[in-house]
Amino acid sequence: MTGMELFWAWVAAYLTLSIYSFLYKDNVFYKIAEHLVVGVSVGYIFTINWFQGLHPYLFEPLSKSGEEPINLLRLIPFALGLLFLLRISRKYNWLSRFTIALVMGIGCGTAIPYTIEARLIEQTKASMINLFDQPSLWAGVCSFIILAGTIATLVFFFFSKEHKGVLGGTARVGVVFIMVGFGASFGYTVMARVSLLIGRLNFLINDWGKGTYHFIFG
Amino acid sequence: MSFWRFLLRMDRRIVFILVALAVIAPLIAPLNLPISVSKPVRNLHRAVDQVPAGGRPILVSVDYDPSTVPELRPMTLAVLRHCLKRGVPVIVLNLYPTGSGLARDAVETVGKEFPGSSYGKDYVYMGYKPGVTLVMMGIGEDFHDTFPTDGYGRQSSDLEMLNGVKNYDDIALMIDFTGSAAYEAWIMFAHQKYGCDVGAGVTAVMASDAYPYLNSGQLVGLLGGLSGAAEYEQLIDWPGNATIGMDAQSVVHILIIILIALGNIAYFATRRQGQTAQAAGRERAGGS
Amino acid sequence: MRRQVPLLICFVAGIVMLAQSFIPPLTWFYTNALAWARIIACIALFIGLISLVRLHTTKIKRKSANWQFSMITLCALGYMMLAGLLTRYGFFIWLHGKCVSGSTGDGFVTVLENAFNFQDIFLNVQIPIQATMFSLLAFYIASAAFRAFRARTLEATLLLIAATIVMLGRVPIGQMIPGISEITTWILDVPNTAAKRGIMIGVGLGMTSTALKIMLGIERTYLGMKD
Amino acid sequence: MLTRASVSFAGRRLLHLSMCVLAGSLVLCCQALCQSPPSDTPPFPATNLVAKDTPDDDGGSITLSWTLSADDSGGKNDVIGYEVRRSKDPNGPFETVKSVSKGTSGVTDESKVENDAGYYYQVVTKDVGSETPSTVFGPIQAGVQWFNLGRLNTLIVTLIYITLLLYFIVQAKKGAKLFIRRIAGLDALEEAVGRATEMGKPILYVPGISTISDVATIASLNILSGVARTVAEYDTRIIVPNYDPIVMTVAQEVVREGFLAAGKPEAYNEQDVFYVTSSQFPFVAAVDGIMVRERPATNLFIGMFFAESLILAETGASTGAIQIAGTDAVAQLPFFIAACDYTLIGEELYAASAYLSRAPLLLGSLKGQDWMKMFLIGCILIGLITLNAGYDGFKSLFDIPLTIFR
Repeated sequence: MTGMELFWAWVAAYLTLSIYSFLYKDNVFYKIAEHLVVGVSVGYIFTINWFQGLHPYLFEPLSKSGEEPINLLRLIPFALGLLFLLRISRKYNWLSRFTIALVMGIGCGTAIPYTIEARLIEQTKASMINLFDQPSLWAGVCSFIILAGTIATLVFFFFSKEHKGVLGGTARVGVVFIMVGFGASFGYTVMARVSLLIGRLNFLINDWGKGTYHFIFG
Repeated sequence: MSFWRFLLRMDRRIVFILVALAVIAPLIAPLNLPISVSKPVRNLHRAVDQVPAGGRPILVSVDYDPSTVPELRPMTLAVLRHCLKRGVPVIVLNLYPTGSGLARDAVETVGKEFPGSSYGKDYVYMGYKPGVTLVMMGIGEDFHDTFPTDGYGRQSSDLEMLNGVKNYDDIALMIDFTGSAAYEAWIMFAHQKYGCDVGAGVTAVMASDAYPYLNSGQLVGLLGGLSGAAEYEQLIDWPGNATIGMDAQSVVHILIIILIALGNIAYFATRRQGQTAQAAGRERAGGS
Repeated sequence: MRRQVPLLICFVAGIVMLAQSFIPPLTWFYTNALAWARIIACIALFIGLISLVRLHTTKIKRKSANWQFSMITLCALGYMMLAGLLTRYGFFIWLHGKCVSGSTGDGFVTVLENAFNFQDIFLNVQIPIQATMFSLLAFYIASAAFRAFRARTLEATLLLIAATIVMLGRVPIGQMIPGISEITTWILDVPNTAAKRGIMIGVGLGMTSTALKIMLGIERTYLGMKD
Repeated sequence: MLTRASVSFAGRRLLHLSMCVLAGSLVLCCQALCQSPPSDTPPFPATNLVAKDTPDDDGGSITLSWTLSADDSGGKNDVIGYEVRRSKDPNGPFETVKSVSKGTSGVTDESKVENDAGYYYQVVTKDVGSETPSTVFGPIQAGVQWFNLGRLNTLIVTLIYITLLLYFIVQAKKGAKLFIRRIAGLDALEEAVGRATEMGKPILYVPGISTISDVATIASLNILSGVARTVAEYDTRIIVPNYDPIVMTVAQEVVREGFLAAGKPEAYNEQDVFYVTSSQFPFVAAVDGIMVRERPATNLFIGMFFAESLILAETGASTGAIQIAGTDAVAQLPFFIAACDYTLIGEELYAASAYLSRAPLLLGSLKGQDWMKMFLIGCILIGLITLNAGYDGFKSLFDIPLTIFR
């Protein structure tokens, strides 16, 4: 470990401990780390935006480089971007709506077929199972439970009818499935989260602690 | 205030301290909780165990990068320890540039743990060699041609344990530690082409993909993720980071379950004491 | 003009995007729309920057609570932007080194690249803080379980039982209970799949309907109500 | 012009070297070849090469498929890969357009394919020492399709859904009576705002950490509009930290309009709707800071959330705030359910706008959603019955892409 590496390991360790101090209560160390990382992250994003966004998507297509012809069409989003910047003007800020409307329209139009395919058609298809063509009777029963649970969960999301009678009963079964599913997801996630903590402790002990020890005592 | 009521109003920071202790305590004082060993791990252990001491070496390829270190480093160390403990010579190499520092680190860490064993006689580090499949094939043709020098720039011919190593015939077992599909390449070359036994250590996510090779006998054994590493450590009776990690996992999981149980007992106990549902219902473990 | 034109833009853009997924020759629009949206998002960041800087300068000017820390944010922001811009192409060299040849990318490292410690700061300030924030979840998942998993109702009881079983089934010590691994797998594969699938279909319906209402201008709160 | 290779090379199989070469990088293997060429016999060729215009695209693409060489995963098992070669002349010269690893029996050629030009293709099977070309297939032309038949089912479902939505929206416009079931989380909204007013504390609204093109974010902004109006009526302060600059702009607009609608435009403070950072955990660090310092009486986390959901909700819970969350991120719902007082689950998030405003048009679309649900459940049941009766044609209507026309 070089002196410079050691320095950065200390910075990282100091910041790591600053964040953990928040678990006790808000304090000056946490505030420093928090304000620092907000500034650093926005600065970093700004740079990424510039070199990996504006540069390849706007500056390069508009300037002559390589064999690609100049793409004047890119002036349109550029102009729309500038319209968006008019947000800061009191008089013309309504012009920024053109840009917002375009982005929203693109987003919604793209989302509709994609959502219908991925969330409606695919999931509907996945629910159609041949209950008898299963490796075992139990597997068939499980497939049926999945099917019944899917339908019951869907019924829970009926909004235009009061949940009474058969509808209410089915919706309640749906809630049972939802809760068991959520409990399972919760329990399943614990291990991954604990691993993150172990990872940070490993950093503190091995990279920082042992690194410092070896730097001083060789 | 009764114990149960204290529990219900307990400051969440007590929970935080308990979690921190549950993770740190096994690091300081390993619990070595019993771990049931699965068959693929046992098979790999047996394969290593059956290699005669001082005879043909075991070839270990360390092909992981920093992102999979938490899972793969413990198992690499466990296998290296097993070899050195038994006096089986090991050749360590590395096929991916991002892992060269990690491979060297693993060799040196374990090497220091066995002052009785010496570099060049009991273990060697051949360093990073570009070419992946090319290297695998090269070992099959002529080991010394492929690795004229070791990872520190020494002549391979000067290293005692490499004298008898010509190709895969002189290697007892090959084990690959990887977070990618590199082990498949080792199966294809070392095993299919040159008939060397191959074992692998992979991440937990990849383990399921590797099972078919196990069933077909193309892999003699398999370590999967932190738990696989912990099982191997159990078998060689050398609890290391994986056992500690799994200890920590077990302890935290059990801690949370106990907390849930206590919370519920407290909830029902205080309710029976005539607490209104309102008081119990709005409890917030939050302090400050 | 102020209301109708944006609504029209939104409708036309939506229809074109919808159509391109069924009419292959129109995919040209999609490819371009992606690039356009990206450019707009990049330019929009300037508005974010202005908002951030304004907020913190106001705090400093008014000496409102914790104003000193706002200086840290502004200094860090200014330094990173400057360092990032000044080491422009060096930055790419760095990325190349990190992505392609990993830790041994020393050959690519130039003096220019790390003249301002741009990537050192990213790697040793932002990354550790991010990782540590993320790891707070280990604590919070425990405190949330303790506080919330009370068998008050049938639903809450099911939630806590399922969570407990799966937690046990995930660790070696729990796996010693006979049958726990099988039950864990079953819960994850059967009721969990059913619930997720049902929610997914519902979400799909809600999303599509909302998207359509936006396109048709039925849902137009994003434009403001009056003008 | 369909020429199919069907040549037998049985006589050549004299040597059986148990060689197996990995499907790795062809280049590397070629290097190996240069270093020490092993003695070898050429592999069996790939057979049944067929090329066709890639369906449902805008041209510039040809799809090829072939039967693997007998030495690929069989025979000598020494194939390392295939090279796809192309020419405008059946006699060549052929140029390599694509190299694939062994075990691959099809590719799509998109390398500068001109529409309506005739191409001839050949697949060359390679092993370490030699190569064997297949018979030539061609000519084949790439063309533009005007409709993506593979998405016909998507189009039909889309049209059915749009029709249902529009029908009920029109019905609602005509004044049909529409019911909507209770959604507890939304009923609690007003109470939560009232509580903040009583305590003289602000309300925190986090519209998720996604962009404006995420429909969940839009749904969140619709809810924000209702919340902002209530907040203005109650004279409470609302804090909206943002992850995305465009979302921030819209949020500012929405909150300002809310105050305007409540007749209190002067109470709106633009600096309360602000941008923090577009980086996940730094954003969370800042919002955590706001929660413990400003101590909002009510926290609303509505929109798209990822792993940070629990960090936000637990920090909020520690300050004693009432918390209402809403997201369609299925993976995060368990954590919101555990740590918040009320949670809008999945589709409830999208129903919120209608629920809060009770605008007939929006309520109409909710009814349309319910009918679509019934339609899908019906499809599932029909599929189930037909499938279990041994007919899988109905299920195949739901294939993506739809292949029944191919």
